[in-house]
Formats: sequence, structure tokens, C-alpha cells
Amino acid sequence: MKTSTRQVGDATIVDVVGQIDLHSSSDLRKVLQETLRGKTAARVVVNLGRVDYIDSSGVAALVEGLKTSMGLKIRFVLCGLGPAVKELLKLTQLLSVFQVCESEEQALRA
Amino acid sequence: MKTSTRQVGDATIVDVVGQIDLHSSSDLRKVLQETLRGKTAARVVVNLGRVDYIDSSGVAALVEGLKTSMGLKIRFVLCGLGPAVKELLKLTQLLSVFQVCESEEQALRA
Amino acid sequence: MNLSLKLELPSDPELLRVIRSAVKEFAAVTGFSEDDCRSITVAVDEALTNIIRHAYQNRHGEPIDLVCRRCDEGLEFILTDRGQPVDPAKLHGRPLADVRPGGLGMHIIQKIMDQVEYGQVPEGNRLRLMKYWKIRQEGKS
Amino acid sequence: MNLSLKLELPSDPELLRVIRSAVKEFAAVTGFSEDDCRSITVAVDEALTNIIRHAYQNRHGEPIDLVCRRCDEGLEFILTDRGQPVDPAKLHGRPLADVRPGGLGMHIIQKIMDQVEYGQVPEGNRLRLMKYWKIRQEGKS
Ligand SMILES: Nc1ncnc2c1ncn2[C@@H]1O[C@H](COP(=O)(O)OP(=O)(O)O)[C@@H](O)[C@H]1O
Ligand SMILES: Nc1ncnc2c1ncn2[C@@H]1O[C@H](COP(=O)(O)OP(=O)(O)O)[C@@H](O)[C@H]1O
Repeated sequence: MKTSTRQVGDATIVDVVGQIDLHSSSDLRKVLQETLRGKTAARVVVNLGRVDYIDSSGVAALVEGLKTSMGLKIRFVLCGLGPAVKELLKLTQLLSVFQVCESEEQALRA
Repeated sequence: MKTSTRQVGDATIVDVVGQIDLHSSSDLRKVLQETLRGKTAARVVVNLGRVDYIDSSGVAALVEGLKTSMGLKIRFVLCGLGPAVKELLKLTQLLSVFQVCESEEQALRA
Repeated sequence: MNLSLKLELPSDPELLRVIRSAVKEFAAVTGFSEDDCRSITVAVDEALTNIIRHAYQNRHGEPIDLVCRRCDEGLEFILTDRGQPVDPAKLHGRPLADVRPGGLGMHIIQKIMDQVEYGQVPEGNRLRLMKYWKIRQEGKS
Repeated sequence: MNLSLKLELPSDPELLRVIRSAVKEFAAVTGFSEDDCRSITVAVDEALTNIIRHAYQNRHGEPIDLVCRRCDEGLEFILTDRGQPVDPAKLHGRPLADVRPGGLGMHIIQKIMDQVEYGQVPEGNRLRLMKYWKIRQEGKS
């Protein structure tokens, strides 16, 4: 898994590529927490379009990001979910807990 | 691995999909031999565009097809070679032995 | 026809993607659909993750055995470790409505697999996961 | 850092794609390029194919062990079988200029791998394949 961040207007986009599992989820957790707490972006969009695997530890990193964002009143949006990510969020009944958009453009407006 | 054949003018196209290895190469061998010997096509095109793996037993099936085609004076053309197929043919010094085209259209005219 | 593959791996998270790719292909070879292959892979991955985190408390280099077996009823996975045994009282995970990080692995495994059995054998802790063929699965509901 | 994975499989061609996917991911985890991962996978696959065809004369269900190991020098694969030992006189394959089906496996293995060693151990026949890290590989030429 690799992550990188981009600034688009008042939003920070976190691009995630690869497989999120016990080996990599702590990196994702760290990036999300730093992005949320570091700058004062009004909105953080996590682009999962190139993630082909996620496990429960990856979902935990996303849930923790969501919790932090709520405390800081930052919008936290997921976008580009492929079948692997979507299925795991459904299975864990978390799909409705997150704000989820199809595309990055929608996530920037949502 | 799955194979199917189509007729285009005086050519028979053999579409191959998947991985060609010790488990599947005998099927490929059979299809190629039957196609070459069965009908009297002037040209047999093997479309390998959706083959993502080939081993030496798969290459052997292609070499045998080529030999049969030469005996029967049928044109035998390979097309759509991906990196896995191309590399193995290079490694075994067989890339120049076969008539190879980029696209199916070229293979039908070659 | 029976077909089985045994993997002996250390409890190293780096290897999880290697095991996942083998499990996914094994499920594909035995005839499961792409969706089933994907979810079966998740279940085995979560089981391995739990062994690394809980049985071995994140210590790397400890032995885990994974046997994948195609049998008459479906696909069976047997995981064996020599770490701390499971505490049945803790095994259930958290209520899903209580949204917080963690506590999801057991839910995932149980939703995907048809049988989930923890036990003790002379070699250590044993977890058996079973996924029935679709026909059986439909029959069971 | 050392990392190793052992696979115990029957001599069944159906499983080859499962082993290939594990070998490819193992090579990726250890840091080889995509091209190298692909060719390393071919070499191990050809070695397994030879064991099934020659050592076990196409009998299925016979035991093969494959150990994949990341070590200081590179990636090592050790294959062990209990079939017919190799006849060193036959091992070379055919001259490549003589175009006919078959006789290519050994060429492929030898071109891809940096070391190819056949030997006998108490458990049976042993084949050791070694691929050095790129730096070493460049140094060697
Ligand atoms: N293989 C195991 N060995 C020991 N304990 C386990 C194992 N798997 C699960 N457990 C116990 O079950 C609990 C619930 O597991 P799980 O639902 O995966 O959530 P989490 O791992 O995030 O706590 C764990 O916290 C742990 O106490
Ligand atoms: N694992 C093995 N056990 C026994 N004999 C082997 C083994 N691998 C290769 N050989 C011998 O080496 C020869 C050359 O092998 P190879 O180049 O792969 O071509 P092919 O397998 O098509 O004959 C084989 O025909 C066989 O006699």
C-alpha cells in the first residue's frame, strides 16, 4: 500500500493505492490522523479507487479517521470504492456510517 | 484456460483466454491440431491477447501447431501477444520462428 | 476429488498478501465464483490476522500452519498456531452498532464462512473454517 | 531480513496456478521488479512441471515440498520430491536451434535463475534455485 496527499481548494485528498491489511493499515491510520490533525482542511477525501483489498484493520483506520474528523468538524468523505472495499463495508454494516461518493468530483462537492 | 474458434473469411481464429500450463496445454494442443487438420482453412490465427501466462508446455503446443501447419501448407499466425507470452518466446528463441502480428486485423492480412 | 495444499508461514504480516493470493487461487481452482473467492480470502486473512495479533501478540516469526482442502462438502481451511489459546468469552467481537475501530474480524469470518470452530490439538490451537458449495449453502438456509 | 514460506503440495497440475500466484507475490514482497517476479514465477513453475512429468511420470497426488526463502543474497527456492532421481546426462534439454515441441524447460530455468543445483537428500531429490538481487546480478557479469 502507498499513500499520497493532494490539495484541491479547501480539501485534502488522500490517494491510497494497493492492499490495506495488517501490514499496511498502521501507515494508513497515521496518514489519516496526520492529515486531519495537521492542516486545517475543511474536507478530507479518501480516494480508494486503486485499493484492491481491505481487511478489518484497514476499516478500523477509516473508522478512526471518521471519529477524529467529527471531533474536529472536518468533512470526511470516501470515494472510488471498488468491489472489495464496498463488500467489506457492507459486511461490517459501515457503508451507511461513512459519507461515500462514486467519484472524486462528487466527493469534493458533497 | 478456455479456447473457442471463429471463422472470418478463409481464416479460422482460435481465441485463447487464461493461463496455459501443464494443466491446460494438452487442451490447447488438441484444439490447434483439430483446427488445422479438421477443416481446410487457408489460415489459422491464434489470438493470445487474453493469455496472461504460458509455460514451456504451452509453447510446445504452439510449435507443434506450426509444424502441422507447414505440412498442410496452412498459414499459422500468432497475434495479441502480451508481455508474458512475448518474453517466453524470446527466452526460448522462438519469437522469430513464428509469424507474429500485433493485432488480429494484421494477422488476417499478413 | 480431494485436493489439498499446506502452507507453513511465520506470523509476519508482510506475508499475508502472499497467502491471500494462494487462498484466492485455490478457491478459484476448486470452482467458487469470483465473489466467493474474494470473500473466502478475506475470512482466511482475518483469521491469520487474529492469530498474529492475539495468539502471538504481534510477535513475528512464530509458526502458523494453514491447510487448504477441497472436499466433498466444500472448501475447508485448518489453521494451527502455538500461541495463546482463545478465550471463548472474548471471541464474539463488538456489537456492530457500536461504531469504533476494531472488533470486526470475528463478525467478518462468521458471516462469510459456514462453519467456524476453535479447538485445541496437541500441536496447539486449531481453527477450522468451512465453506460449503453453493448448492449446499442454499439448502441450509 | 530472512523470511520463508513452505508449501506442501501434491503433484497435481491443477495446483500449479495456485503455486505460481504465491511465488509471484513472494517475489514481489521481497522487492523484485514486476518483470523479475514474472520470470522467477516461470522458472519455479517449470521446475514443478518437470518434477510432475519426469520425477513422478505424471502420477498425481505425490508429495512435493517448495520452500521459498528471502536471504541476504537474494531469493532461494528449494524443491524436494520423492520421485525418480534426475539423470544428469538428460538434463541439458535440446539445442534451441532444433525447433520441435518440448525440451525447453531446463533452458528456461537456467536462463532465469542464477544458480540451479540438483542433489540428493535423505528426503529425496532436491532442486535448489537461486536468484540474486539485481546489484549482485550486475556485479557477476
Ligand atoms: N486467534 C485468536 N487467538 C486468541 N484470541 C483471539 C483470536 N481471534 C480472536 N480472538 C479474541 O477475540 C476478540 C475479537 O476478535 P475480532 O472480532 O477479530 O476483533 P479484534 O481483533 O479487532 O479485537 C479479540 O479481541 C481476541 O480477544
Ligand atoms: N525433476 C526432474 N526429474 C527427473 N528428470 C528431469 C527433471 N527435470 C528434467 N529432467 C530431465 O531433463 C530433460 C530435459 O528437461 P526439459 O528441458 O524441461 O525438457 P522436457 O521436459 O520437455 O523434456 C527431461 O526430458 C528429463 O529427462
